[in-house]
Amino acid sequence: MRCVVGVDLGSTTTKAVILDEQRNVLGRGITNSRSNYDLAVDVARTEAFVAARFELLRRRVAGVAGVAVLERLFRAFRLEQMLYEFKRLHALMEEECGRSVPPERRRETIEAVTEIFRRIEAEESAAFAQPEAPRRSDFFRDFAGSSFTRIAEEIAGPGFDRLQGLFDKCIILVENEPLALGFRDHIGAALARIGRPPEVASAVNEAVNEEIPEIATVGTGYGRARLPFPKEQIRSEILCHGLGAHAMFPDTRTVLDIGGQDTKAIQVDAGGIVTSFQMNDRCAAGCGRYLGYIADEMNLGLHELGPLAERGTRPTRINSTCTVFAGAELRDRLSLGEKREDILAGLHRAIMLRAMSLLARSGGVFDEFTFTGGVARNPAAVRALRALVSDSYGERVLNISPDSIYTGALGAALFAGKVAER
Amino acid sequence: MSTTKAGAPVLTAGIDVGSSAVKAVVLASGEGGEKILSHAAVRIRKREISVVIDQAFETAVEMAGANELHYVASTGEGEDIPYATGHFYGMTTHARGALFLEPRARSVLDVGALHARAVAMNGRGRVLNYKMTSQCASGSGQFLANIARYLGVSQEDIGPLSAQSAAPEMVSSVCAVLAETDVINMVSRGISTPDILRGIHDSMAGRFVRLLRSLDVEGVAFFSGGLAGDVGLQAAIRDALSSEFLGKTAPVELVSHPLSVFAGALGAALWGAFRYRKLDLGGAAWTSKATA
Amino acid sequence: MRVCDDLDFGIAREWLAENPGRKACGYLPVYAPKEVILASGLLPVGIHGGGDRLEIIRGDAFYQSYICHLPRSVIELAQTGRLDFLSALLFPSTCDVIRNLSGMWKVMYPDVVVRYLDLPQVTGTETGGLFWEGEMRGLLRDLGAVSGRPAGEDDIRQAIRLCNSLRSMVRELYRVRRERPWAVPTEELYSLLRAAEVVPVETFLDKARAYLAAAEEQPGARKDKSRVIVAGAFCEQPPLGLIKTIERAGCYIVDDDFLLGNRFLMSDVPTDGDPVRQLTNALLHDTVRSPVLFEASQDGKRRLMKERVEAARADGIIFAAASFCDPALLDRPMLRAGAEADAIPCIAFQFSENTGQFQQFREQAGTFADSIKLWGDNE
Amino acid sequence: MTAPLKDRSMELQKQMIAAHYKRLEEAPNTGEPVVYTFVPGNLTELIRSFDALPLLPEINALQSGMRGKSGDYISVAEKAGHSEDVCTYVKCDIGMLKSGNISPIGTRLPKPDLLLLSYTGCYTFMKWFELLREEYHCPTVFLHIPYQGEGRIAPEHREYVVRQIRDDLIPALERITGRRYDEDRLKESLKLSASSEDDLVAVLESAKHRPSPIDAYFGAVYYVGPIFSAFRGTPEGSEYYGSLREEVEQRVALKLGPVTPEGPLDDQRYRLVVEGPPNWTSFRQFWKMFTDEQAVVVASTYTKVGGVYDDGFRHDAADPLGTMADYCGGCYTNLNLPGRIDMLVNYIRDYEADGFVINSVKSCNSFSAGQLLMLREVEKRTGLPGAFIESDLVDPRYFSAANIKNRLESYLQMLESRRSRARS
Ligand SMILES: Nc1ncnc2c1ncn2[C@@H]1O[C@H](COP(=O)(O)OP(=O)(O)O)[C@@H](O)[C@H]1O
Ligand SMILES: Nc1ncnc2c1ncn2[C@@H]1O[C@H](COP(=O)(O)OP(=O)(O)O)[C@@H](O)[C@H]1O
Ligand code: SF4
Ligand code: SF4
Ligand code: SF4
Repeated sequence: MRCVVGVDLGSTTTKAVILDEQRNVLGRGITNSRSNYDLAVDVARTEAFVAARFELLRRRVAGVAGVAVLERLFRAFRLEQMLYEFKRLHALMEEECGRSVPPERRRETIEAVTEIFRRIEAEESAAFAQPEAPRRSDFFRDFAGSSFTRIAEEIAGPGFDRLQGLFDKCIILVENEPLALGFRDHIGAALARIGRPPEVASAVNEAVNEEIPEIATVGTGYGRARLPFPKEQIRSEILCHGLGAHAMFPDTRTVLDIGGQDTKAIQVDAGGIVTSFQMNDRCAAGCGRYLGYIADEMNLGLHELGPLAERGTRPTRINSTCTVFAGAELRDRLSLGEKREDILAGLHRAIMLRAMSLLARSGGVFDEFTFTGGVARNPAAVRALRALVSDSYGERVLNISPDSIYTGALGAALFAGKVAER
Repeated sequence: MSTTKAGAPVLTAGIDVGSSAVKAVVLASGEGGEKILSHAAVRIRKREISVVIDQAFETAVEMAGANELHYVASTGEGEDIPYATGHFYGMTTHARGALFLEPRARSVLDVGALHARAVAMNGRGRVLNYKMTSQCASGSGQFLANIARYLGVSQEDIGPLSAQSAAPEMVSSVCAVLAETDVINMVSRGISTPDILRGIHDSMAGRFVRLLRSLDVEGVAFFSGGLAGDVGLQAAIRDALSSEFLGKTAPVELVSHPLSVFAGALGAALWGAFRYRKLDLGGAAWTSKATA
Repeated sequence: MRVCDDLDFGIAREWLAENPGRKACGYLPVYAPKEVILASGLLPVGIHGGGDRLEIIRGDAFYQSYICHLPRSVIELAQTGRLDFLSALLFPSTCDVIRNLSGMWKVMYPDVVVRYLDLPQVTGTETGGLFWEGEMRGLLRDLGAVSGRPAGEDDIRQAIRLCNSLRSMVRELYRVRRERPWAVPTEELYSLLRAAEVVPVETFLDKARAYLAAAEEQPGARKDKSRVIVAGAFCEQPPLGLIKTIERAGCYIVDDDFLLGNRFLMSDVPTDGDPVRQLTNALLHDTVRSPVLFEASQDGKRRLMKERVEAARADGIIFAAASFCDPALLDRPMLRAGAEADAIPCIAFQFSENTGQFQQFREQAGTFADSIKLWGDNE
Repeated sequence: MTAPLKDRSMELQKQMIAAHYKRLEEAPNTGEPVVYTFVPGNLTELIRSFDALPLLPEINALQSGMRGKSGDYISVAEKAGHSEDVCTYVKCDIGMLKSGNISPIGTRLPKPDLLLLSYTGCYTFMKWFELLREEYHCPTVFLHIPYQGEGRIAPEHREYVVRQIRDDLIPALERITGRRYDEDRLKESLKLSASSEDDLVAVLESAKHRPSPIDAYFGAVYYVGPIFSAFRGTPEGSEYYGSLREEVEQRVALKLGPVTPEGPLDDQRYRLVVEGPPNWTSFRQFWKMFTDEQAVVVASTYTKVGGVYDDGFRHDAADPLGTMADYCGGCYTNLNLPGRIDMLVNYIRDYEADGFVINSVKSCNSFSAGQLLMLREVEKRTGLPGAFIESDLVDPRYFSAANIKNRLESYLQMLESRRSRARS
């Protein structure tokens, strides 16, 4: 199976998409961006290939074995991967204890660390036994952090800050190590964990051995200039978002992408070719980071912010443009007794108002309209956008895909397809 | 109702309501000059502001052991404090407080949680000119606090850590929020915490020096506000002052004081005493519940 | 609701509904000859931006971030259909932004009669007079065509009379505020004058008389505040919140540039003789000195603020210009240098019509008032 | 073969400019009167007919920008109370003045004997000279050029300008120079102007060839230098344009592209039209972004701010005052917005451009206010997408190379993908 790959090196997340010979999506991978761009790309790509092999597996055996067993295998695979990462993190933390924890505290710290990881492992295994997988972040950094912090709080008391510090230091080390996270690395253990059901075991062997040559790769995104690719394998993220959105929703004419650090409004023609675009940058107000900052201010997870804001009935008018000032305004208003939901709704509306300006500058909102980027996962943002668009432009079909964060990478992969055809 | 006996010191309080903390000072002014009786600062965090104001005020009054005050002066966001006698605005009070803490000062650099401003004044504390940052938080105290939180460094440690830096790492992003990404990258590139902090201090210092320079000040500049106690930032500003404009502009000496963060509250208390005498108000403006 | 918050121009629309067949003619800041509009039988409507209540969604599509706020809110008003009751729109030569907006209007709203109006920059009676008289007659012709009732001399005289009463009422309001600012807070005065831009002149005169009578009856109490002139906001208007902020921070506003067009001509225009010529003469020789007109006298800019401070018995000046407003901002250093040479205290800041946060302004205006209060008589 | 020829016009221009600055420096000694005036609507022939020397503050500002001096000057002006928001040409000029008034090439600049404010298409001019008058306390003549609000120069407006020149300006020039108005001399000069204008138009229109022998924006700002500043209607000016035309015609014959700082650009992938002034502080870097992508500019509006000649207007010696009035009224900055849109649309069609780029500068309301509508309209009328770039004239703080490069690159890739689809 010859494939092509698109990589989108974003400011906050790095995404990879693999397409098969028919240009259908074979696999997607995502990780958080980090200073070691090559590593971020590797991780995203590895993830995408894992997904691709599972997809091949599904194509091969779903009919005979059923999807449930495949799903189970996949969860087992994830668990193995994760335990491996936790193990590595654990080892690093012990080493770090030896270096930076004062000798008189060292023993108790190491014990606490060991206990935390023991509990994490137990929790994860218990979760695996549940029929439903818990919903959580895609990133090891995030879910490891939340488990670790929670347990550390439970057991450590006054030693909590030290543990937290250790974690902060070591999570960065783990993230910047080339870890073995590939299909071949963990599929064996995963298969063993689910008891090697015969209907998949041999297919797994074949899947492990199947060659998936990567015949072309195209990179895009904020960090694309730092990718080790020749110039003809780099495409502007604008073009990739346009083409990616077109591939997902062929009737799309307008695309709004709100990522972590920039916002783009793009118009495409019937062939997915960009006809006009506008973008903003250098200021967090109006980007995903704005909402991230607000979530931090309120000690909420990003995924909790939207649902809470959705409960607001009368969005507050936010006066500050700057993210930091908006954070302060939020605090002021809360202390004045304004409703949290309404303020949050107002903040979501504020970010969307800025997007509306950008859309207007790029030419307006045409049918169909597609919203992509990480912020499209936020339901309150979507709601505010929908309301503003219909107020100013009338009814428009608004497309949102659960995979919208991969739009840029998908576009890049399609360009890779074109490169491959030459 | 009691009145001041002739010759008895005038007791005044200054309350400075900021965006992150409330500061209060109680002051006695008499024949022999002015004396700070007490000072208290309370962080607002996410609490109701009036509660924090009362707490800061009551703590300072209690520490001073004052039963009555002749003038309660508010400053900062404290315009609506019900028991205040009068209000003075931030730059007026910082200038006055600065002059008290450092009589040679002819300008003030005030850096708080969300704002930074430079004020030029004369030898009697009159504001002659000023310049403040716009509604963009790049380089503000809050920005630094956010980064410190990310780095797991406590407020008190920022300065000393920054002072250890050997090779400061410049932050490239101007935005206070997006600079976090830079910092994340630095951490993972293995840049040491001191070097990161000093890099941020340097970029802030550049802004502050531009503010000061735009007023054409010379001589002693007093550093007030919550960030004035940050020795790393002090060093960065001093370096920026001495290197950047060498030969082109007059030398400026930056001076800080342990009570820098109280400069506004102190200035308010001083002005309160001045107005009390000038307007010949007489009587007490505030009496403690215990006495009343 | 205050009239200046009515983004839909309800009163003008009502007037049009009550007067079938009549039309409305808008004008942008600063100055357009209202006499010509009235004489042509049109309802003059001042378009002074969208203030702080209008959310800008499409307006930003037309302007970069480094252009002042006024034109984008005007476009927002138009794009949301709020200006569709205007049959003609006049664009005075206030600055290049408004000048270019006239061309944009031609492209976007071809059904509206759009006129760009030069100002009397050359005041020689021969050259400038001929030119300006020609402009005025051209405008009479064009607006006559819009209304279908070209103005005769008597119509013009009648309109001059009406505008004279308008102007003298504005002068009276300013006089009373100058004398008893505690009785006529600028917040109220401004709202009243803002209404004058969108309601028929007679309606305004009635309101203003009532207001003055009420102010007379309830004189309010004088407070220990500084008297200031707020200069520089002649085109884009500050949000009402800013005016309030200045007044609450210890200042009485005793003179200003807000809605400057309503007193662009400083005295009554004579109603005898050829009315067009009279209007021309007034424009050449009786206009208020402002950033939009070339200052002919060498040190006129240097003296201007001192003269205004003396006339208003002000303690100091607040230069409040709209962000990115070239005319105001380029004038400021000259005016300020003049004022400072005369030891008049000054401060300067920039705003935009939709500014929602006033903390910074309060600090600045308050510190300014403090310094006048604390030092006024000692230094 | 072409190299020596190219060098000749460049060399000539360098010499002319250096000589002019030298002469200005000497003016206080030689007693030659100095008249400050602006590029749009400059009356060089008239000024020179009084043996006075024109000095153009905008040219000083842009030269200071190119030579890396503007940043400091701007901060001097801002310290003196100028806002960050206003035109940086003005601030650069004021800053230069306050820093000793040394010209960009290092000579001393003389004080003006007259400020000739030809108020053509820019409001800021008025403020600029009010500001300079504060420093120099010298006579100022205000020449009011009515804007082409209706898209044409009305006969009464022309008459108004003629009257001002005749009744106000000429007497003022007579007063300050002590010379009488010499119409014959003026006419001679106007004849030379017309011939240089012919040459310039031929040079600019050579861009209709493929490959284009010139870059009609980055290259052409040099070509218009003499005619925009002090040399229209002078023998040196004529000589310069004669030899420039010769060089360009040679390149056409040899089918060569322009020579850019990065070398010859013979292989041209994109033909672009540009609206708006260039950025001067990073001029070369900006140009390189175009040449790196093999993009050549075939027509620009900026090269018309000192006069629009490709519509056939030439200075006409037969009617000296009238022709000057027409010239002033016709400068690009005095055109209304629909007129500017027409011009761009025509350029795109006549020069067979693949696309167009608007460089919007923060400084200039005259240019920038309305450019976003121009973008939409031109896109609509030509069916071609346009690119919108933001920078500034001489404020180095407003040139974000990464940003501009990103936009330009994305834009050209977009043109490319349209093209490859059209092919397939
Ligand atoms: N589950 C989620 N819920 C809400 N918002 C999210 C979620 N996941 C990501 N985001 C938002 O998306 C942003 C990142 O978007 P992304 O398109 O990946 O950016 P980039 O391509 O710049 O890295 C984050 O800043 C965050 O605000
Ligand atoms: N020791 C310290 N070192 C560094 N920053 C400090 C220190 N103490 C307080 N701060 C910072 O100072 C700011 C508060 O300063 P302050 O002048 O009180 O501001 P405001 O008046 O706006 O509340 C906060 O951002 C806080 O994080
Ligand atoms: S305004 Fe706020 S969000 Fe925007 S750049 Fe400044 S600090 Fe960042
Ligand atoms: S606010 Fe200033 S720049 Fe804006 S339109 Fe009015 S006069 Fe022009
Ligand atoms: S505003 Fe524009 S035309 Fe006017 S001086 Fe500045 S750059 Fe030149």
